[in-house]
Amino acid sequence: MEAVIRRAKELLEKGEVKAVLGYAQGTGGVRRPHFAKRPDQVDKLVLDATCAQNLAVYATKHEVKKLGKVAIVALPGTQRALIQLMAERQIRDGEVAILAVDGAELKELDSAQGLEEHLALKTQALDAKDKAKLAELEAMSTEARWAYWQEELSRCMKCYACRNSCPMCYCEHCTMDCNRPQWVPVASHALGNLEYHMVRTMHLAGRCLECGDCGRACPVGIPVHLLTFSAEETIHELFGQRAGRKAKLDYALSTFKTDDKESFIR
Amino acid sequence: MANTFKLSQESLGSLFAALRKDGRRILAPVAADGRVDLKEVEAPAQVAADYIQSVLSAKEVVFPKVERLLSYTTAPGKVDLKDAEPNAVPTVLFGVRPCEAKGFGALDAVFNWDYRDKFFNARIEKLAVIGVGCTKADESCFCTSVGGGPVDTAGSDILLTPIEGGYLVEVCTEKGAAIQALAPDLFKPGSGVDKAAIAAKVAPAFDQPALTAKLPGLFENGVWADQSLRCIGCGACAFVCPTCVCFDIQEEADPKKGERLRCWDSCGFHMFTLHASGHNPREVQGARWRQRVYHKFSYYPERYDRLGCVGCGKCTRACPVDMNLKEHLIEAAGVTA
Amino acid sequence: MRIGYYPGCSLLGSSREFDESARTVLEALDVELVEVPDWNCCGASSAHILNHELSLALPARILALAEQAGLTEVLAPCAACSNRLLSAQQHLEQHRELWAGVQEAIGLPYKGTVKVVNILEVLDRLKEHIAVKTTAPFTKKVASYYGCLLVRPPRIVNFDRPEDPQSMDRLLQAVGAIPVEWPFKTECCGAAFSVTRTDLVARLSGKLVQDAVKRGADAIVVACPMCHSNLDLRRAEINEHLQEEYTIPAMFITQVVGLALGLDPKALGLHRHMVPVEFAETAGALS
Amino acid sequence: MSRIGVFTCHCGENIGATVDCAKVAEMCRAIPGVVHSVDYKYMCSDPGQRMMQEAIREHQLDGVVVAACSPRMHEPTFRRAVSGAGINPYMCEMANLREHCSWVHEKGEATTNKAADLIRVLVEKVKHNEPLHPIKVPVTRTAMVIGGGVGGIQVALDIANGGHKVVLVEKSPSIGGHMSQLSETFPTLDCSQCILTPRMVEAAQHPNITLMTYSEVEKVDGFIGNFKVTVRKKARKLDEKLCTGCGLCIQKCPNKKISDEFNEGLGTRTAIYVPFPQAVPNKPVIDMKNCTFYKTGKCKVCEKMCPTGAIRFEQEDELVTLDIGAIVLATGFKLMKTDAFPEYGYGKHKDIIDGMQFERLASASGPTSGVMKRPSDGKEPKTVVFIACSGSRDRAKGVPYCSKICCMYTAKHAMLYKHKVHSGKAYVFYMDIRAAGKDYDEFVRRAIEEDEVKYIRGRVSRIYEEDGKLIVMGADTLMGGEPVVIKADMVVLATAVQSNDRSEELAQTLHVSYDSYGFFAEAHPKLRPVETNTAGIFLAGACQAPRDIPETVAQASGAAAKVVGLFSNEELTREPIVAVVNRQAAPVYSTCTGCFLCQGACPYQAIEQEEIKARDGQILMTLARINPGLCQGCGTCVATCRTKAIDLQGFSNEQLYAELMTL
Amino acid sequence: MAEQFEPKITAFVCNWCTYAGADLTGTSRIKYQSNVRVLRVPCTGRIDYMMVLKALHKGADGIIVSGCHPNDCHYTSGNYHARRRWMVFKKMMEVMGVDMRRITFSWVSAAEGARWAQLVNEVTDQVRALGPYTAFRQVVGAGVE
Repeated sequence: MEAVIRRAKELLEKGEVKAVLGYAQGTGGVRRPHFAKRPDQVDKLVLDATCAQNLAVYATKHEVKKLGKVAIVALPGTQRALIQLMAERQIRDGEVAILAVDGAELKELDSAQGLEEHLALKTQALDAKDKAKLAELEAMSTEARWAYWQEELSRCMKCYACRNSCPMCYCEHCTMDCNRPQWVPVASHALGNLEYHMVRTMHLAGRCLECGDCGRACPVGIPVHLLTFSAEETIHELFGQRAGRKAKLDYALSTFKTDDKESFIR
Repeated sequence: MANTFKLSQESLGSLFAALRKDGRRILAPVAADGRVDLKEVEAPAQVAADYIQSVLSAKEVVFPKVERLLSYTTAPGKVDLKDAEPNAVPTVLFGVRPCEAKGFGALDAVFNWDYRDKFFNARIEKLAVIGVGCTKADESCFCTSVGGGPVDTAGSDILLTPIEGGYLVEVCTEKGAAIQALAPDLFKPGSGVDKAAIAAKVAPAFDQPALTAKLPGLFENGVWADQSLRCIGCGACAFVCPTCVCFDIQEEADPKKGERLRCWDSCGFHMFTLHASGHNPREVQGARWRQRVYHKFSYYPERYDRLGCVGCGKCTRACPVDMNLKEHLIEAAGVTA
Repeated sequence: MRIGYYPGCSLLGSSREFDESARTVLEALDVELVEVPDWNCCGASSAHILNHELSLALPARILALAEQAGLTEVLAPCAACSNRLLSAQQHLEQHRELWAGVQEAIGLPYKGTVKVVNILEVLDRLKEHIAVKTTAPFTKKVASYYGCLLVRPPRIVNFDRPEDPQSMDRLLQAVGAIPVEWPFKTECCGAAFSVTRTDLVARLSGKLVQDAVKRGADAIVVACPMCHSNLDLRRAEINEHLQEEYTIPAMFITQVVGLALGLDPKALGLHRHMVPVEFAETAGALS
Repeated sequence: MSRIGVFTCHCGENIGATVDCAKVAEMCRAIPGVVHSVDYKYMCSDPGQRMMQEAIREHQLDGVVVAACSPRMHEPTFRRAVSGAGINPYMCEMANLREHCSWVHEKGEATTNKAADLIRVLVEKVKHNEPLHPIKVPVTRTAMVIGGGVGGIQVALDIANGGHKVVLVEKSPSIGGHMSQLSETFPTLDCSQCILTPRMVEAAQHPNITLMTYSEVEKVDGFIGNFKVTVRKKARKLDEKLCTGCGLCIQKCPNKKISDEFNEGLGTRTAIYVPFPQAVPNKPVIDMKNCTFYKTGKCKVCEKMCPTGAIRFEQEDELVTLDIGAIVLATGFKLMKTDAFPEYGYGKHKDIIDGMQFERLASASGPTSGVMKRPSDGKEPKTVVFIACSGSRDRAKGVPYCSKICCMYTAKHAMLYKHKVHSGKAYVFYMDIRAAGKDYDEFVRRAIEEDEVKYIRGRVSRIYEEDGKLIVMGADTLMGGEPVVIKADMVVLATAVQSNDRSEELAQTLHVSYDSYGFFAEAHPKLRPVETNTAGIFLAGACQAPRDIPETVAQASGAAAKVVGLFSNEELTREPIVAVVNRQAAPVYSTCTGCFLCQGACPYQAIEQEEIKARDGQILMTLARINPGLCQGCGTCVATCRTKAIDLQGFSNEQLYAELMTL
Repeated sequence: MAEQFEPKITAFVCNWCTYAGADLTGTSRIKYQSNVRVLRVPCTGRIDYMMVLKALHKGADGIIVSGCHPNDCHYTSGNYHARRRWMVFKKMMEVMGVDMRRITFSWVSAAEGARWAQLVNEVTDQVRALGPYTAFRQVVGAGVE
């Protein structure tokens, strides 16, 4: 923690970055993203177990890009997001300074290659609670699963907190905003919600970093992250590929093997 | 016309029964894994015991997230157009907080401004509000800074304030009286309660009239861009807000039939004001955030002579990146133009 | 090494010496043999011709018993046995729909987890071990004779090269023997006619004996009971047919290895042969 | 509001008998946007087409749906027809009432209703059709022929005589290919080299042909009419301009014991060598693997000997990039080796040889100067067994197909042998004799009847050596499977024809498809036999499937004709069914995010980068752009694009959505 | 007696294999049930899963998605990409609780006319047995006040 603050101050003082993005104390003890633009704003930074949000979401935000080079306090999820964004050419090497934080260790990186090497040493596993929930869903009958999601999604109001909090949902013009044709209804009725979450899942299959921010962001507590998690796990099981690990684009759905194994195509 | 009574916890059950007997559904805050949602209830027992606010506001009752305006079918050579009729169910909204109760006024201001909105009115006519005053508040609350208070009666047809063994009852409107009339003997005479003593303490955070007065001068101020730097441009704040009223009109059709829907929209979305030309008057999040603040604290007073914010703090609680409205308003009030 | 052991009928009857030598040699090589409890006939020679279900059920029961005994591998020295076990196992692998029936028939759960191996595979694994332990190198010229069932059909046994296999030759070299280059490694010995048409056996196996001798072999080495009985038990008929007096012994690979390891010839059952295992320069050495 | 015409065809009875066409036409009148709907006996007939054209003019139709047979059948016909009436051909769609309805369903209401449904769907599609215009791409009028065998030479000559430039690329030091190795050719028994050599020389001297021998294609970019091909000219270690081909270097090269590829290992050559005396070009190559100098750093005898000082030890490979308009693949085949036959001793017997080795033994220019000597001891083989279908038609050998040429050349071999060794005995084991071809069966009969070759119908189960003889154990299936044992002096295996080494690799470099045996795949087995699925790349000879010389030459001329046809235009027009990345006004420019996830999904590498620059030249964004010349219109990228920034002309999102909404 | 339920089947097929195969079914005059409505696309690679969702939206009770066998794609690899897409899509749909017995993926080549007829009949019968896909139909129009 001290190391991060020290380094952040340094970077700002030396003018190497225009701002340092980290976490700060927020309303009622929650942690909020914090942009320190001046050395004196650095002291506000906090870093503890309650910090969770994936800050990479800001790396592609126009207003943030306009600031110039920003240093980002990057927890593992954020690191994976940043390398994936680089692979998808949304940010360039050196565009952001990455203060990679894993537990007590702090590492400074600024390139996709660096991230790849750094991440190669890290393992990644779903949180036990989510694993259990996925297993529980798996065990349900098709009808029960359908009922479960219909119930959950009935609360969805398409506020797009899940989409906008996702670092990989950087598209300026989301499919949801495509109206010629209007593939997915704009309205937040049952069909609109169902199709929205199906499409969101498909678009993140092979790109989901399993940070869980979408689920965390939902104001009405729909576990939408379970959808992208299961898709990502499926990709890993089927094709052995994982998002957020490679500097060079390795997208499971625009590559193939002639012997991809499936058992359902007649 | 506030005449006060007392209502025991037990009799509340009887009141619920009476209301349902009268053919009204009762919507109340209900605890749902860590959240508080508005749901239909039958008995007080189902009502969340201890809460500050429900996540969603009660506006959904009069302004649903998706609402059919009209529908049509095509037949060779002709189109058969049908106006939609709102299915307004007699409803009692129980347990909403005074701030939120007040919110209906803000909606009314828009839906009955230059045009009387059939759908809104049909629903609100059938709606009665039994508010419950706040005995506690949190960091997001700032009703007292926007002309409200934890036990304000404004907006409620009946306001209940929790007291030992029951509630202090204030019947504020005809609708309230009508409810009382359903079970008159449940309402025991009662007065001489010091509401202020019971009420949650919500210290005024900023001088709203002063803020409203200076806003026009802060239009170009950098504060908005700063505050919104962490905003991710989702619509959570607007959708949970009891007064946000923006909507989008959508057509859903195939060659044989179609319908026109009214759906919630949010000024936080980057495409909210995007023109067909590709030009966007509110190109950056700062401008969109500013719009949200100005709409509530400058344009509303200007146009409807009332505020577009009730200080409930729902937006703050719902925000995935903790955009704290109160905090931001205090900051704005503090900047020197 | 701990491995399951399925002797099958031949090794308790006509080819006891194969059983004895296998056990003795493997023991000497610190291999623990666990006989499959309550084993039954593998169905060789007749079942698969007469009754398909039976030809699956019999091996399946053996394998199921092995599974129950917690075995992962089963050695079936008899080429016919190992061939049957493998065939059935593979057929069941490809036809899961038959499992229910088979399991009902044998009254046991069948998982198909046991690996079936023949004697050459096992010895091949122990090659280094054998080389080290060899005290009396078997310095003879030998004709290694595999017969048909060890290597055929390749898609089932998929062991060694179906034509001109090599594993036994390598093994023999490991114990100091010199395999002769000959074309009849997998030629037919007339196995199935061993009892019914000895005249055919005489002709077919005769060819083998004749050629082995012609190419200067001191012994024919086999790994299959049927091959052995045809080459040993039927030698009289062979010589009769060829009007010759061929004395070249037919030995089991396990016996050769056993001798090389310096094990007691009696324990290897060498005394049981019709054609005495004697070599010119070591005449009587074994008696 | 669109003005669409629907034309329902009876196709005589084909549709009319099952579908109530009049009713369908009437139902279609009720579809919003349809202003004209009629049925007619034969829409594709002249009167039918004329009727349609008149209707288009009379009712100012802006879209047409023809409800008739499969679009795969008549779409071009009707598109031509509508453009004749002045509307864009791509404003016409076809509803498949015949193959997909009347022919497969019973007469009845359900079927008639389905017919109407099929039309409705297409009407909605047409409402969203856009006028499209064929794409024009310029053509570089230079062809490249890969492979310098008889096929490649023929293609090159035909194109060159057609007046176009040709680059002929051959990986070995000389052109000529397998045919130059052959002794005589069936069914005429004329000397192979005598007929081939003149062609080789002609190719070498032709002003329009550039030979690139000892060269290999390394990389192919671009598309039909506009390929960029990178060729590796392997270093001959020799200045070809100076070399006169006198051959002194070869005579003096001390390193003479190198197994000779041209003679299939039956002879030897030197380290600096020409593959064979008539080689074209007649310039030697230094075989670095075997050259003493490269191994020890000493020798250089050839350099000392060379009268013109042409030797260049330091010479390196050279990469040349060429602009090419069309490519013809003529890379030929290879024969399965004898070591693939365990039952015949894994190739360990010297006197079991393959067909090509026999050709060399029989060839006057071969290692034995055409005298029959068996490889092991040089003795004259008195008994020779020929085994046809060695490997071919044998799943166990991974070659289920028929190699096509073996029946004929086996007969030829047996004949040649008998002509050289009159007292000798020749046996042929065969499965079937496939001698379909002009004078082919007669040829085989001749072998059997005049030259007394013994044909035995049956397979050989084993061959082994005994007392210097090869014991061939077979069976005669025409004698009830009677075992046959032949003590032979030599056995010739007519081994299977296989795709050439590295053919898969080459296919991938050129993005042409190939079958599971590595043979290049033709675009259509019957109707487009010399084209590949990659526009501008054609096939000739045995690289596509086993072929004999006449077939190869015929196909070669066919491919050449295709190329000349292609070169007869200044520019190519291609179907505008291609994907497009949308472009919009500033500040949006496009809904493409520039993530390039689509790139991997494109089978044709058609997705390029385009930089959007501000006036000051600063790059605002990098977007995907699809090269219309490369795009074949599969639409895989369209389905991959999250923001729907890519769309496919002719099958656009709008069109498909409209179709779906109609269901 | 109650009229038997006639399922609505939507088929997405590629132009070069399955569409051509279905043409062959026609030319060979092989009969099959008429419930299916075919949508033609150039390649299975073009089949956006949104199309499948829209088919369900429009009340399809069964869906067929079919193209060239692996290695036979007219565009060399469109079907390989499609196959992966389907593998992931199928799992997603299952997690969502969609009844995947209603969506059939298959390879039908231009030479497999009979196979197309058989496929359509099998799917039609299977879906008829399953009955209308009410679960999904109920979603359409729900959630609108």
